[in-house]
Amino acid sequence: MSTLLKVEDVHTYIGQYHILQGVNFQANEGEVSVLLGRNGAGKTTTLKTILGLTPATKGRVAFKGQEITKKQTHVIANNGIGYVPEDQGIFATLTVEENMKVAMRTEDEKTIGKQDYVLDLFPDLKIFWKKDGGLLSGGQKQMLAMARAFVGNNQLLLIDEPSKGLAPIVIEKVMEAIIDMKKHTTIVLVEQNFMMASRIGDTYTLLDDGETVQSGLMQDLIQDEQIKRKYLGIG
Amino acid sequence: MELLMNLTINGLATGMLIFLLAAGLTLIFGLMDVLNFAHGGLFAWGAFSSVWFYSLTESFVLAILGAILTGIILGFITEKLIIKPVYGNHVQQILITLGFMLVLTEMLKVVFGPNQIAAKTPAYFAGSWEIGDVIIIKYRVFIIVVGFLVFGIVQYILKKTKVGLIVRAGVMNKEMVQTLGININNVFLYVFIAGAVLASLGGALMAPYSGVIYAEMGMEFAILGFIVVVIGGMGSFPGSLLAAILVGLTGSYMAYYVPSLSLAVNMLIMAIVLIFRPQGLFRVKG
Amino acid sequence: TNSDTTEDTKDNEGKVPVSGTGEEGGTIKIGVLASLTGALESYGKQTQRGFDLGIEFATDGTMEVAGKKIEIVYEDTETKPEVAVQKATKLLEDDEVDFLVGSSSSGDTLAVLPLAEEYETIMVVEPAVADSITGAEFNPYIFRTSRNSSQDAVAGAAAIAKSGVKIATFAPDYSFGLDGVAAFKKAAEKLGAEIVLEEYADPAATDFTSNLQKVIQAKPDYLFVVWAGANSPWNQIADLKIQEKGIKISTGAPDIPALSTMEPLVGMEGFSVYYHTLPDNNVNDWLVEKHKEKFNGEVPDLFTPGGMSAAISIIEALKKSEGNADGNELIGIMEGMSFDTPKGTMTFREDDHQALQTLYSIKLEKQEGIDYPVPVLIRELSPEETEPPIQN
Amino acid sequence: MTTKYQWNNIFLTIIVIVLFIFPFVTDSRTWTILLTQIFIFSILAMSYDILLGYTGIVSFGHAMFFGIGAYTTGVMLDRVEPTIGVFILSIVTGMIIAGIISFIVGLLTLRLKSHFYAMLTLALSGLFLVLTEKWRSLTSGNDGFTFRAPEVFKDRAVFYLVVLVCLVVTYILLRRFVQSPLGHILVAVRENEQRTKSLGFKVLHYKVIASVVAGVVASLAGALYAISLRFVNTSVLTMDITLDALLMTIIGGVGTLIGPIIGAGVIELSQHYLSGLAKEYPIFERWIIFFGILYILVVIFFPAGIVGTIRQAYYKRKKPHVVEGRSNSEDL
Amino acid sequence: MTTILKTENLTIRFGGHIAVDHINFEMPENQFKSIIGPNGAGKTTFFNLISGELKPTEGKVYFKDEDMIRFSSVDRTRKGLGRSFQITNVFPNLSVLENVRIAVQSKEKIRYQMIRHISKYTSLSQKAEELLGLVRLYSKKHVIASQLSHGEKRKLEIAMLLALDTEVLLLDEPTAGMSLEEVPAILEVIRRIKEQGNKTILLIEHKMDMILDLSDSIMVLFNGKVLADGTPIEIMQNEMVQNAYLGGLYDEHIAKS
Ligand SMILES: Nc1ncnc2c1ncn2[C@@H]1O[C@H](COP(=O)(O)OP(=O)(O)OP(=O)(O)O)[C@@H](O)[C@H]1O
Ligand SMILES: Nc1ncnc2c1ncn2[C@@H]1O[C@H](COP(=O)(O)OP(=O)(O)OP(=O)(O)O)[C@@H](O)[C@H]1O
Ligand SMILES: [Mg+2]
Ligand SMILES: [Mg+2]
Repeated sequence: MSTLLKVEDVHTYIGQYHILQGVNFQANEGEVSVLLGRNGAGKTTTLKTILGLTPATKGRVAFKGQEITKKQTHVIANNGIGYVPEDQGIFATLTVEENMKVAMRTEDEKTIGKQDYVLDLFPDLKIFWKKDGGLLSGGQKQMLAMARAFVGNNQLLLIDEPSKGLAPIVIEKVMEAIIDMKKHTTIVLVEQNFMMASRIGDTYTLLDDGETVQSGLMQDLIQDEQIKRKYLGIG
Repeated sequence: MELLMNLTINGLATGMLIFLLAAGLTLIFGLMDVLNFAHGGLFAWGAFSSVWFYSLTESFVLAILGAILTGIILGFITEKLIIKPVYGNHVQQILITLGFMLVLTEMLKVVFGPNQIAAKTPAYFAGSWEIGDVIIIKYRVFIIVVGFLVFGIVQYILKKTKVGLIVRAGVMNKEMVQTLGININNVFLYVFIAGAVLASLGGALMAPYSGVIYAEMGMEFAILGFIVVVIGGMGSFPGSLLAAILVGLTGSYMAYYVPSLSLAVNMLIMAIVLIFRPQGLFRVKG
Repeated sequence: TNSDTTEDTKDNEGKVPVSGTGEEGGTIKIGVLASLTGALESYGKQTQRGFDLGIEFATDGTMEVAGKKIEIVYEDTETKPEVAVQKATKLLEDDEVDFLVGSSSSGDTLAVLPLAEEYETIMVVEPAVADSITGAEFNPYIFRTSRNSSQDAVAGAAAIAKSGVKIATFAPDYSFGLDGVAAFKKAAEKLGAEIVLEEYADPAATDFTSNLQKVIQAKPDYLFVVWAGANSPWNQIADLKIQEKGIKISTGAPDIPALSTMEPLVGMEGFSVYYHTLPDNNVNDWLVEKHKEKFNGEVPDLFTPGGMSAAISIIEALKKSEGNADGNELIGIMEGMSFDTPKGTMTFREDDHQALQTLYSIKLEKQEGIDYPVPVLIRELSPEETEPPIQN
Repeated sequence: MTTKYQWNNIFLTIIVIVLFIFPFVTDSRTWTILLTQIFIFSILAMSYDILLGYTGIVSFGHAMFFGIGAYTTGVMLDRVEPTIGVFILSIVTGMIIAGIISFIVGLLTLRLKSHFYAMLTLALSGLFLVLTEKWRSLTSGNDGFTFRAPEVFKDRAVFYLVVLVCLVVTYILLRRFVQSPLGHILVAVRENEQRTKSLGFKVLHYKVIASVVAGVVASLAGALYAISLRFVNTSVLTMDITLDALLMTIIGGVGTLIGPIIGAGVIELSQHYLSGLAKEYPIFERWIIFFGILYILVVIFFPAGIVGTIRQAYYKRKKPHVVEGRSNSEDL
Repeated sequence: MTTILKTENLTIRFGGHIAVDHINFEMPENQFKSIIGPNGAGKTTFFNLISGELKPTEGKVYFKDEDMIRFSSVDRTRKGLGRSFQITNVFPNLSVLENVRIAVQSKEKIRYQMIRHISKYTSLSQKAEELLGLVRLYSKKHVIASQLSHGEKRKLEIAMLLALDTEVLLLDEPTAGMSLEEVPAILEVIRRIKEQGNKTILLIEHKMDMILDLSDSIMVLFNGKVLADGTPIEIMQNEMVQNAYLGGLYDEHIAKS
C-alpha cells in the first residue's frame, strides 16, 4: 500500500516554545492512522503542522510524494487535505447551510452527493439547516465540523477527536462512516476514546512530549498492556 | 406639498450620497471588521483625482474611471502595507490607520497643493428642472440612480457568490477558512480594494455635489460613514442604505422644521437608534 | 508691575537681562504665530508672506529699525490652542521676542491673549476675526490689524442695506456665524433694512437645500451669507435658482482658492476685505509687484496685506519709540496711531485697539483669462463707514 | 519578583525626583510648559487606559469628561474669583459632575457591544458638544473665553509642580486601583465578559465603575488643561482630544498605565521636534507625513505599544514558557 | 431528604423548535445526578435555564424553594448555582493561576475592594494553587490560558468551578477531550467532592462508564422531554434509552459485566 502522507522528524515552534521535537509518522492510502498521547503531547500541533498552520522549522512533510512543508495552508488544503479541528471551528454567525457552502470547493454533482451522504449520517444538520452554527448543541457542532470536511472532496482527512461530545449512538455512526469512507479517503485520527481508536484504527503513532515514542499496527497495541499503561493510562 | 416634495427629494439624494460614501466602509468596517480611520483619506483621494482627471480630460466618465483607478492602486497599497499586519486587532488598526490617514491627507497637499479646489459639474448634469414649485437638481437625480445601481451590483455580488460568506467566516476564524482551501489573504485583499474603490467613487461623486474639495474633507465624511454603517447594523448593505436615507431625510426635514437642532441631527439619530436598537437597524443574516 | 515680573527677573539671574526692554540688545525680535499646517494652512502662509514683505517694505529693505536688526520667528500653532500657548511661551521665554503677531484662528489667538498681558508684550492680532478679541477678552497689549466680525458685518450691510430692503441671512451655526449675523443685523437695521429671516446651518452639512428653501419662501430682496471654511453652499444656491427668483446674493469675497468655487454666484454684490486690484495706493502697488516677483507671478491674497499691515504697524511704532520695544511704552504710542498699509491708512482706535480700515464694496465678475470670479470695485467703504461698535 | 518590583519603584522614584528638581535647575519655560502639557495629557491618557487597557472598552466620547473638567474650572474661575480655593473647589466640582455624567452615560451605553458602544459614546459626546456650543451665555460657544488663573500659577514652575504632583498622585492611585482585586476583575471583564458574569460578577457594575473612574480622572486632566491655557473653548470637547488620548494610550501600550505616560511624551515631543524641524529643513515642511509614519512604525516595531512590547521582550528573555508581558501585570 | 433544586414545566422555545419541553424535575440535596441524552436533546439548554443564561418561555426554577426566574445568572451563581461550560470558556490572556484566582475572589466575596494590592490577599492565591493541584494543573500555573492544550483547558474549567465552591455544581461534559490517562484523575476529583457529601452535583456526560460509576440517579432527555429518570440500572435496561441513545454500547456493557 502506498504512503500518502509522510511526516519526518518534524520540529515545530510556537512563539519561542519548542512544541514538536521530532515527530515521525506516516499514513498509508486507504487506512486510518491514529495519533495517541496524553493531553499536551502535541497531537493537535502535529495536525496543524501538516496543514501549515504552525509550520515546521525542521523536518519534512510530504503528501502524495510531494514536499508540502513550506507551503501555505490553503495550498496544502487544496492538494486534497481536509481538517476537523478539535474546537470544531464552526462559523458561529453563518447558518449550517452557509457553513457547508464555504467548505465546498465546487458545487458539482459529486459534492452534492457527498453532502446528501453526510446529511443522512447526521440528520440533525438537515433539521437545523437554516440555523446559525453558533446555536447548535455541542454534538451538533461536532457533526457539522465533520460534515464540512467530508464535502470538500479530500483524499486525506485530519480529524481531531471526533468522538468528543457525541452520544454513544452517534459515535457508532461516525465509526461506521469512517470505516465506510476508508474506501476512498485516507484518515489521520486523533482520538482519546480508545475503544473507538482501537476499533477503527489500522496503525497508531504514540506521541509524548512532542516526540514520536512508538508506532506500529493497532492490533499490536491492543495487546501491549505495558505501553498502554505507560502512555495512555489504561490497561 | 411642493415643499414636502422638495425636502424629500433632496433628503433622499443626500441620503444616497451618504450611502455612496458609506458603501466602501460597509465592506471594510462592516464586513471585514477593520476599523479603518484612513477610509476618509481614500475618499478624499478619489475626489481629488477625479477633479484632476476632469480638468485634464474634460470628461466626467474618464474622471470617474480615474478615481476608480486611484482607488484600486491606493486600496492595494493600503491593504498590503497597512492593514494586512493588523487584521483582527482593533487597537493596532486604530493607530496605524490614523497614522496613514495623516500621510494620505498631507500627501494630497503635496500633490494638489494645500488649497481648496472647485469641482465642476459636467454640463449635462448642471442646473435643475423646475416643475411648478418643485425644484429637481439634475445632479441629485443622477446620484440617486448611481446609488441604487451601486447598491444593486454589490448586493448581487454578495448574494450570488460566496464572497460575503467567506469574508464573514474569515473574520471569525481565519485559520479555519484557510484549511478549507481558501486563500483568505487574497479574498481580503480584493474585498478591501473593492471597498477602496467604492470610497474613491464616493469621493468622486461627492465633488460636484458640494462643488468644492479640500484635503481635510476625508475625516468628516468618514465619521458620517461610520455612523451610517453602525446604525444600519454592521456589514448589512440594505441596513446601510436604509440608515443613509434615514440620515439624509431626517437631516432635510430637521433643517427645515427644527433648524436649531440641525447641528445635532446626525448624532441624535445615532443615539436614538442605538438606544432603542442596540444592534443597529439590520442584523446581518444569510 | 506685578509680582511675576520680579519672579521672571529672578529666574533669569546671571543671564543677559530680559531684552523685553530692548535697551541693550541690538535686535528686535518678532514672533509670528500662524497655522502653517492643517485646515487653515493657506491663511497662515498668506500672513507669513505678507509679514515678511511688510518688514521689508517698512524698513526699506534694511531689515533694521532705529539701528536695531529685525528678527522674525515663525511658529506653527497647528490650529490647536494648547500648541499656540506652548509656542507663544517659547517665543516669549526662549526667543525673548519683543512682539507677538497672530494667529490664523480665533481660538488660538484667544488662548494667547493672556500671555501678552502677562509678559507685557505687544501682540498684533492678525487675521483672527472674533469680536471678543478686542471685546470681552481685550487687554491693553492687544492691537488688531485685521478687521473684526463686526466690521465685516458693517461692510456687508453698507453694500446692500437701505431703507425698505428685505434681507435674509444664512450663516453657520457657531460663534462666527452667530456673531456675524448679529452684527450685520444691527448695522443693516440702522440703515433701514429689514431682516426677514435668520437661517443657520451645520457648517459641515452635506445638504443646505432645506435652509435655502426657507429663504426662498421668505421672499427677501437679498440673501446675505456669512460663511467661512472650505465646505460651502454656493453650488446649492445656484442649483435652487435663488438668483433667478429675484433674490440677490451678497457675501464677503473670500480668498482666491475659495473664489474659484463661487462661479455660480457671478454677478453677486457684496464686500471684500482685500483683493489685489481693489485698493489704489502705492503700498499695494509695491506689494503686488514684489509678491509677483518673489512667488513666481502669484498675486497677494486675502490675508497677505493683513500680514503686511501688522508688520508695518510694528515698525512704525518702533520708529516712533526710537527702538524701544517695551510693551507699556508702546501702548501709548500705538493707541490712535495711523499707518499706511496696502489697504490705505489704518488707525488703531484708542478705545479697543481695533484698526479701523477700508473695506470694499464689490461685485463678482467673470474676467477674460482668469479662472475664478473676480471682485470688482463698486466703491470703497471708508474706515469711518465701517467703524464697528466698541465692545470691550 | 519583589526585587524587580522594587527596582522599578526605585527607578520611577528617581525619575520623579529629577522631574521635581527640573524647574529649579533650568529656566527654560518652553520645557516647563511642554512637560506640563505632557503631564496633563498623561493623566488623560491614563484615564483612557482604565477603559481601553483594563476593561477593554473603546470609547469615542472621552473628550466629554475632559471638557467637563475644563469648562467647570474655566467658568468657576471666571465667574467667582481666581483664587486657589476656587481652583480646588472647581476641580472637585468638575470631578463630581464628570462622575455623575459618566455614571449616567455608562448605564445608558455600556450594555451595548463594542462598535455600537463606541459609536453611542461618540453620539453622546457629540450632543454634549452641541449643547456647549449652544449654551453661549455660559461658554461663549466656539470662540470660548479667557479667564484668570490663581495668582500663584502665574509662575509656570509652580503650576508645573502642581501638575506633576497631580500626575504622580493619580498614577499611584490608579496603579493601586488596577492592582486591587477589583482591577483584576476589570481585566477579567476585558478578557471574557460572559465568563466573568457566570463567575458571579455583575459585569455592568464593573464597567460603570471603570467608566466613572476614567471620567473623573479625565475631568481632572481637563481642569489642569484649562488652567494651563487660561482659556477654554469647544476644542476641548472635540473628537481630536479623544483621539489624542487613544493614540497616546496605544503608542505607550494599552493596559500598562505607565505606557500612556510614555505615549503622551512621545507624541508631544515628536510633534514639537518635527514641527521645529519644519522651520529648518524644507523637506520637513510637510512634517505631518513623518508624524503619520511614526504611528505606522510604532505598530510595526512595537505591536503591543512601547511599554507593552518591551515588557513582552523582558518576559521572553527571563522566563520561558511563563506569563507573557501583558496588561494587568503586577510588576510595575 | 430535602429538595434543593426543582423545575416546574420548564420550557424554552427557539422559534418553532422546543428545546426544553415542560420538564418537571426535582433534585434532592447532596445527590449526584447525571443527565444523558442524544446530541441536541436539550441538556445544555436545560443547564442554561437553571443557571439563568437563558430565560424560559414558560415554567419555573426553584432553588431551595426560592423562585429563581427573576434572578440573573450572576445572582444565581452567588446564591449557589455554579456551572462549567461545554465549550471551553476561560480568560485566554490571563495565566492559569489568575483564571482560578478570579473565581476564588468571587467565592470569597472580594468583589469591590479597590484599594489594597491583590497580593495582600494571600489566601486567594493559596486557594487557587490548591485547586490547581487538585486538577493536576499546578505545574502550568504561570502559563497563559490560551497556550494550554484542549484537555488542559477542560481541567482549568473544572478548577474554576470548584473555586466557586457553590452548593450545586452543574458540570457540562467536564471530561470531553481529556486524555484517557487524565479522566480517572478528574473522576477522582469529582468523586471526592461527592464523597464530602455536601454538594449537589448535576453532570452531563456521554461517557457511560463514568456515569454509571458515579451517579445516584440518571435522567434521560430526548427531544427536550424527560424520557426516563431512575437508577443507573433501570436506565441501562430501559429499551427506549437503548434505542435512542446508547446503541451498541448497551450490548458492550452487557458483554463486559
Ligand atoms: N499557542 C501556544 N503557545 C504556546 N504553547 C502552546 C500553544 N499551543 C499549544 N501549546 C502547548 O503545546 C503543547 C502541545 O499542545 P497540543 O495542543 O498539540 O496538545 P494535544 O496533544 O493536542 O493535547 P490535547 O489532547 O489536550 O488536545 C501543550 O503543552 C500546549 O501547552
Ligand atoms: N440559543 C439557541 N437558539 C436556537 N436554538 C438553540 C439555542 N440553543 C440551543 N438550541 C437548540 O436546542 C437544541 C438543544 O441544544 P442543547 O445544546 O441543549 O443540546 P445538548 O443536549 O446539550 O446536546 P449535546 O450533547 O450535543 O451538547 C439543539 O437542537 C440546539 O440547536
Ligand atoms: Mg489536542
Ligand atoms: Mg450540550
